[in-house]
Amino acid sequence: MSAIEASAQSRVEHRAAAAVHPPIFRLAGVTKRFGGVTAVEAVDFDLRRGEVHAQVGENGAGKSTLVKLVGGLYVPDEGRVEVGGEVVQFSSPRDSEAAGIAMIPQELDLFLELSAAENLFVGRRRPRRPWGALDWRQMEARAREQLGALGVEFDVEAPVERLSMANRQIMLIAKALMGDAAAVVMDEPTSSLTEREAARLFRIIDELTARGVGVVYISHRLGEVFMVADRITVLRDGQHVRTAPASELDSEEVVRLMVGRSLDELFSRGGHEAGDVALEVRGLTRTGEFEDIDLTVRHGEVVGIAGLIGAGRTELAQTIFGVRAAERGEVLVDGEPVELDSPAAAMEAGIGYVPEERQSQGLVLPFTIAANISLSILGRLSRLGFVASQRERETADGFAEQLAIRGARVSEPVSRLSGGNQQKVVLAKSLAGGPQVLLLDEPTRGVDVGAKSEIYRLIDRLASEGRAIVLISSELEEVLSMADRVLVMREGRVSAELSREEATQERVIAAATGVAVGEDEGAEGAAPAASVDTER
Amino acid sequence: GETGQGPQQSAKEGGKIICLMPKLVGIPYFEASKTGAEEAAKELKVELTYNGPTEGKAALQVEMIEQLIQRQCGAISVAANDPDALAPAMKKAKEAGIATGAWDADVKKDARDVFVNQATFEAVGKQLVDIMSKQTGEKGDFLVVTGSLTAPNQRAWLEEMKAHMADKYPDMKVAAVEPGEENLQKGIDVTRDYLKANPDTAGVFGITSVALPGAAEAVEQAGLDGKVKVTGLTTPNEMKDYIKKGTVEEFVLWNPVDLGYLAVHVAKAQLDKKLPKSGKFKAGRLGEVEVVKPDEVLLGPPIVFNKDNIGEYDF
Amino acid sequence: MSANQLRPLDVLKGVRFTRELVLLCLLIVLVVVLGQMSPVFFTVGNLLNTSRFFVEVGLIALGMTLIIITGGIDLSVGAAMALVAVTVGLAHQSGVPMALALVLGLAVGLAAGLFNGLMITRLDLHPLVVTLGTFALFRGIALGVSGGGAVSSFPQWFEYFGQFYLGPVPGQLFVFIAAVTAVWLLLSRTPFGRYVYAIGNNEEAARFSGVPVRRVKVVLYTGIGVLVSMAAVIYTSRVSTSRADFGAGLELDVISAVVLGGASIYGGSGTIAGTVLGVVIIATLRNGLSLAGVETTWQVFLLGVLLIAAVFVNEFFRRREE
Amino acid sequence: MSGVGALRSVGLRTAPTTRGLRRWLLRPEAPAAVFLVVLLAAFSLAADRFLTPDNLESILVQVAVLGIIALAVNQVILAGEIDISVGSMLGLCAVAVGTVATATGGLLAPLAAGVATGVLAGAVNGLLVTLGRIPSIIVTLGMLYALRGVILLVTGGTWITQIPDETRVLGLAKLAGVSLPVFVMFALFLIVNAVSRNSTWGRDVFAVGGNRRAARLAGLAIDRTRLLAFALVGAFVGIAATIYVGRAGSVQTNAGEGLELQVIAAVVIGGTSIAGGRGSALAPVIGAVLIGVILNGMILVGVPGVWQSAVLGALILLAVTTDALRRRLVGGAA
Ligand SMILES: Nc1ncnc2c1ncn2[C@@H]1O[C@H](COP(=O)(O)OP(=O)(O)OP(=O)(O)O)[C@@H](O)[C@H]1O
Ligand SMILES: Nc1ncnc2c1ncn2[C@@H]1O[C@H](COP(=O)(O)OP(=O)(O)OP(=O)(O)O)[C@@H](O)[C@H]1O
Ligand SMILES: [Mg+2]
Ligand SMILES: [Mg+2]
Repeated sequence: MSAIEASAQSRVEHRAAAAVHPPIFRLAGVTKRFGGVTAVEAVDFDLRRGEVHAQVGENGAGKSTLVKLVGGLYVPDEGRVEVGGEVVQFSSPRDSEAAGIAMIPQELDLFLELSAAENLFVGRRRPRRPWGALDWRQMEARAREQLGALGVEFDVEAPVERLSMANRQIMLIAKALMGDAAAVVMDEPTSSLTEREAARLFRIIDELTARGVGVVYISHRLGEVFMVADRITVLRDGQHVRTAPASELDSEEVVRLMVGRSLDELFSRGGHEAGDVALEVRGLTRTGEFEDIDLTVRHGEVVGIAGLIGAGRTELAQTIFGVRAAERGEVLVDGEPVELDSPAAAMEAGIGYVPEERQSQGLVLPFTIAANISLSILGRLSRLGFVASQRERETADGFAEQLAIRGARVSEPVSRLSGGNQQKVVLAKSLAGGPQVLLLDEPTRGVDVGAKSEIYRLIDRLASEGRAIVLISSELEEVLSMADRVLVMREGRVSAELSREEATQERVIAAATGVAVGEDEGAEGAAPAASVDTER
Repeated sequence: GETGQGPQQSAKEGGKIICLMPKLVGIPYFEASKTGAEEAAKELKVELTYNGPTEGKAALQVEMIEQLIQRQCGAISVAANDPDALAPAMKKAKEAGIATGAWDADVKKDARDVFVNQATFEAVGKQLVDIMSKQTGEKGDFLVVTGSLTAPNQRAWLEEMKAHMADKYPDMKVAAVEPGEENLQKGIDVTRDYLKANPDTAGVFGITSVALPGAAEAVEQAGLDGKVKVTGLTTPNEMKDYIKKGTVEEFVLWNPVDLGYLAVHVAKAQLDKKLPKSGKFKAGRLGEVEVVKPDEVLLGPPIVFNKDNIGEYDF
Repeated sequence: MSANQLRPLDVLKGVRFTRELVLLCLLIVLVVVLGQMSPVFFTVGNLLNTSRFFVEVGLIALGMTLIIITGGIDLSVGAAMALVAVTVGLAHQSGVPMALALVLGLAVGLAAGLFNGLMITRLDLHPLVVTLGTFALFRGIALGVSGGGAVSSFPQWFEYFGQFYLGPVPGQLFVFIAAVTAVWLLLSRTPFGRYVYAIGNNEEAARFSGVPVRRVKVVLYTGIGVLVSMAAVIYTSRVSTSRADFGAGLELDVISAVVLGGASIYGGSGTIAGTVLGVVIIATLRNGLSLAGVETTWQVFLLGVLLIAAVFVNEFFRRREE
Repeated sequence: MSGVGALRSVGLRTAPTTRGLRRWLLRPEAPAAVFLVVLLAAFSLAADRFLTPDNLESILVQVAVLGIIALAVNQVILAGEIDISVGSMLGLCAVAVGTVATATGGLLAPLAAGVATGVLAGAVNGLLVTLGRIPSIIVTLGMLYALRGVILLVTGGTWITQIPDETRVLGLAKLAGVSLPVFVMFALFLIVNAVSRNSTWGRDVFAVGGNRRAARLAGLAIDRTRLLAFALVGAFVGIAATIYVGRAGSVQTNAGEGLELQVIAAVVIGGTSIAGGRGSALAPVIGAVLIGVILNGMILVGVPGVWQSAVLGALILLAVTTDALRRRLVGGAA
């Protein structure tokens, strides 16, 4: 048992008493349709004081839609929203916030040009000086304090665009926690976080619930759900399946409810025979981001890359793929050097990349699913210089079936899909070019269990077909179960290379943080947050 | 405006309408011509269309000429923004049997039957230099502020001025030509900046109706009135203040009201096939005007405006 | 009002109000109204002749549509046109054979576009910023090398480019139709066209997908340079003169037509059909109002109001649909 | 409690000594400011009459109209919109100022008339953009034509001349040795700068322009924010028109033609991103002064009239290239 789980245990107990209070808000028989699609149908949902009420369901089950109804982003087509026993009509997020409901949205919507401090205060009452001017110093101090409470520290005066995804996500969490909300809705708050930051979030949730604040928690990581949740609501295809205390459920049961059938054990990869070297990276450097990276991946091998926020994994992958210009070093595929300055050249050489930011880097949202999948291979799909739409459609249909993309036909805009299904489209796009080397950057971010295990199977299949795979993930479990070999990065350098056998949670964390963690598994007296913060 | 006549009516009477096109509408000079043209039309009982583009662009005039051909004007007379650019369109009008003419600014000779000339380039250029020479003792360096560096008539005046200086006043020299871009503020700014850099400039010529008031204003603002002489071409109303204060002693222009008036008279004579090839031509209240060449009617010598006579004019 | 009388909006139910359809209706209404106002408007001769005046704007608008779809803009087209015209004129004047002069003009237009494209992509500058600079630079060079003077003694055969008729049909209309067809195919049927839309909707994702973003942009700006050259040659021939003030204000005419045609200035959407309709509507309006004897002052005012109104109507229908 | 190790090291990646300079270089207007200094030095060397207090002041006087309008348009651009109707708007306001000035004389009445006309026109822009939901480029392009039409229809093409002297003080007079246009421009800059940094509206402008969707989620009054920006442009154009009339002494019907591109040039050369959300109130002032310095310097150096436009264009391109250079050196977004 990990340290995180231990700290969760104690939380659950002191919250048990809270369950008797009347609900903070209640959704009664709400329905929301988008054109022909019914995203949420006649669902009941409530949140009590001091409890964590988790929502689980497959991609597109309607979780985000449901919480947006209390967040003032959507108005239900049918049914009512009640807050404190009274029916309310929210017409904007502001109304909802005024009613004491704070929201951490699934998509990371920030003001990139503004500083972190300012981001926290946009749309809020800002501290002012006696003569009316804004009190920047106080804003910054309060921002630091708020972020400090979440255990992070960075330049709050610098524009948010200079922050990593993880820090941006923490910003949004901090922002939601700033007010004195009676309820906090968290839509996949940990999707960009490593376990360490996630652990801090759980501690915060603990403090919130202790004060009587209710928390709605949406996540695809069932482990987390069982750690934090008091009650769990399962949604499937927009419909309410079951709400029950967490103690009455277990993972298998939840998965069964989610997918409507029972699922085999979460997929885990067996050992594999690796072939010749497929990808070789030598001395790759971008000063300030990563330095002197050497990396070899063989055909049929899955190499996981673990590390903390800002370790430079994304930058490394993007440099290999040619999106960022390398300062020094070289990349070879099957012994042939690759031109390092264009993704087109990388793709030509047989490298594929699944970016970590699905919406901004992976997809052209107004395009159809088919047009997204074919974007990288249009040349090949063309006849006499014109795009052969028949061939394009067939290719897309093939991938849609293979990856079980659900929610829309391939001739519909990709924006109609739920997050997880969008992720599959991104995967399909990088596979379309038939890459020999595949760089996967957080490939299961925001993906439900079902889809996740499909993706794992896919990775396994691709590897057994002889492709070389680099798997960057913040989910340690994922790296450990999928990778043949694990590289750990810290501050832009490879701090450890571990074989499948050597790679344990403790060793990876130790290498990622630069701190030796006691091998003793019983050391949970120290919560993980504390254990890694002893440095410096 | 009352000049935008009902279309049905004009089409029916086709062949009798006189279409007069200024370089552009919405500036005092051509508004003054319009007054004169309307006066003549009333007198002669002909229908008049007075319309031009809102910006002085040849391309827009070409388009409008072609439309006037479609509208079956009896006579088309244009003040050309570009002598060459308008030629094909005017030839087309000629071929369509329309009486063609130019006024104020000519088109290519073979593209029109007659040109109503207010004053030759040579006469204007000489006059400007002569006025300036009197004030500066026949010597000095001069700045010329133009409207646009590409405008054919301004370029022609400039050439004539330079030629006349070289010819008669060897100590006078055009030291710089700055574009005022038909923008009052810009005219003021370039003049001021230039005078700052070249304080011994003897005088400034402003050779458009925007450039001259701009130059005068700049000289006044720089506190150089009296020291730096100013003259040029423009309509008198804008200049009354500067004449009164003495910033500008004299400047030149023909009477644009009379020019519009004459243009309509000439067009009417063309329609009636009564335009003489030489000698004199009777043009209403203007009396006899001269037909200088077989295809050119001259309004008469330009007017020199000064303290004594400026009060008599209102345009 | 009788009960079974159909309300106009009911009749239209089920019809998808695309931007192009709205514009087409607008064009038809315009033609009918203007036809009422002036009897000569509605003659084949006039309608065909009108086309002579929009071909230059139209050609450039085709290129501008693609550029605007990528989220870019080119403000230097008018200045580049002057530069090409002056090049052709001066080359001819200095004794270069006319055919070679035309090739030179084409090369200069291409180079001007290429310069814009390289500045934008290599230095990562916003197209508006770059082309604001070249807006002044290109015209300045044209003015400087020509000294402001005009060239007008072109050989007889040069007139064919802008003054040729095949029966009643002006020659440049064929050029325009050919260009429209080519650009339409390029935009709607080829990978390149797809790239253009991808860049406009999400440049980063396009880059991550291996779209050669920079190359596409360079091609687009160079391409509009070529279209500008063609327009400059046709125009120079039409008015049989070349001067450095040609094409002043052309950029706004072109952009007006393109945005009226429905291309989003924020990038991502727009069609060739829309742009062609935008070009034709503005030309028709100008022609018709002139023929009806409406003063140019009013025309300017009406053009502005129409621009706003057309987009407003379109928005109205779009929102109704949602 | 200390932060995550890796995060801390991010801070350490830049040497502490360069931090202040780096910070400053990251400011949007830094490249233009650097280029301005270079240009000032170059012109001073090339023309000995350039670097005199008198000449420098007159440059500022000359760019006052441009600078004041650019200050307001900068807010519109920051809010993610654009206004290209300012040229015609200036013409219309000048007509209003001139008409009232010749009728009543005095300064306040014409100024009020100019500002009221401007605010009205700006509000029409703003309402069409916010309520009409028409893209601002189309609204203001339409208004560029429509307002020019209105000017011609109202004036019938005649100039307004003989503006009384008391109306012209805003263009001509000096206060404590400083010309009023300069004074007004800097006063307005200080106000806009303070508002931009220290008021809710000022900050909302950045948020609305930076990320419209997030602004909506944060419950910002997006429409009101933009409407105010458009109205501000009107008000500033009204003030600028009064200065314009004061300096010119009469009102031409084509006053302000082509100004819109100059204004946008001033804003973007100064360093405000045309895409919105990124920039500062100082940017338009620096941009306007840069343009003024180029125009003035060229004449003092003696660049022939026909080559001035080419030199202006080349220098503008050089100025924006400085920004590209900065990005190479210290990073930051385009
Ligand atoms: N704005 C929208 N327009 C059209 N359809 C939508 C829209 N938002 C959501 N949907 C559809 O509603 C359904 C529910 O989507 P929702 O985002 O609520 O799923 P989710 O459970 O949050 O999924 P995920 O776990 O992938 O985030 C999906 O089928 C989705 O395609
Ligand atoms: N000067 C800086 N100021 C602030 N942040 C910086 C700076 N330089 C780099 N960073 C941040 O550090 C991060 C580098 O790490 P990167 O995002 O590649 O890490 P990663 O291991 O992929 O982590 P993640 O899991 O967040 O993707 C960058 O994303 C960037 O936001
Ligand atoms: Mg969701
Ligand atoms: Mg990453």
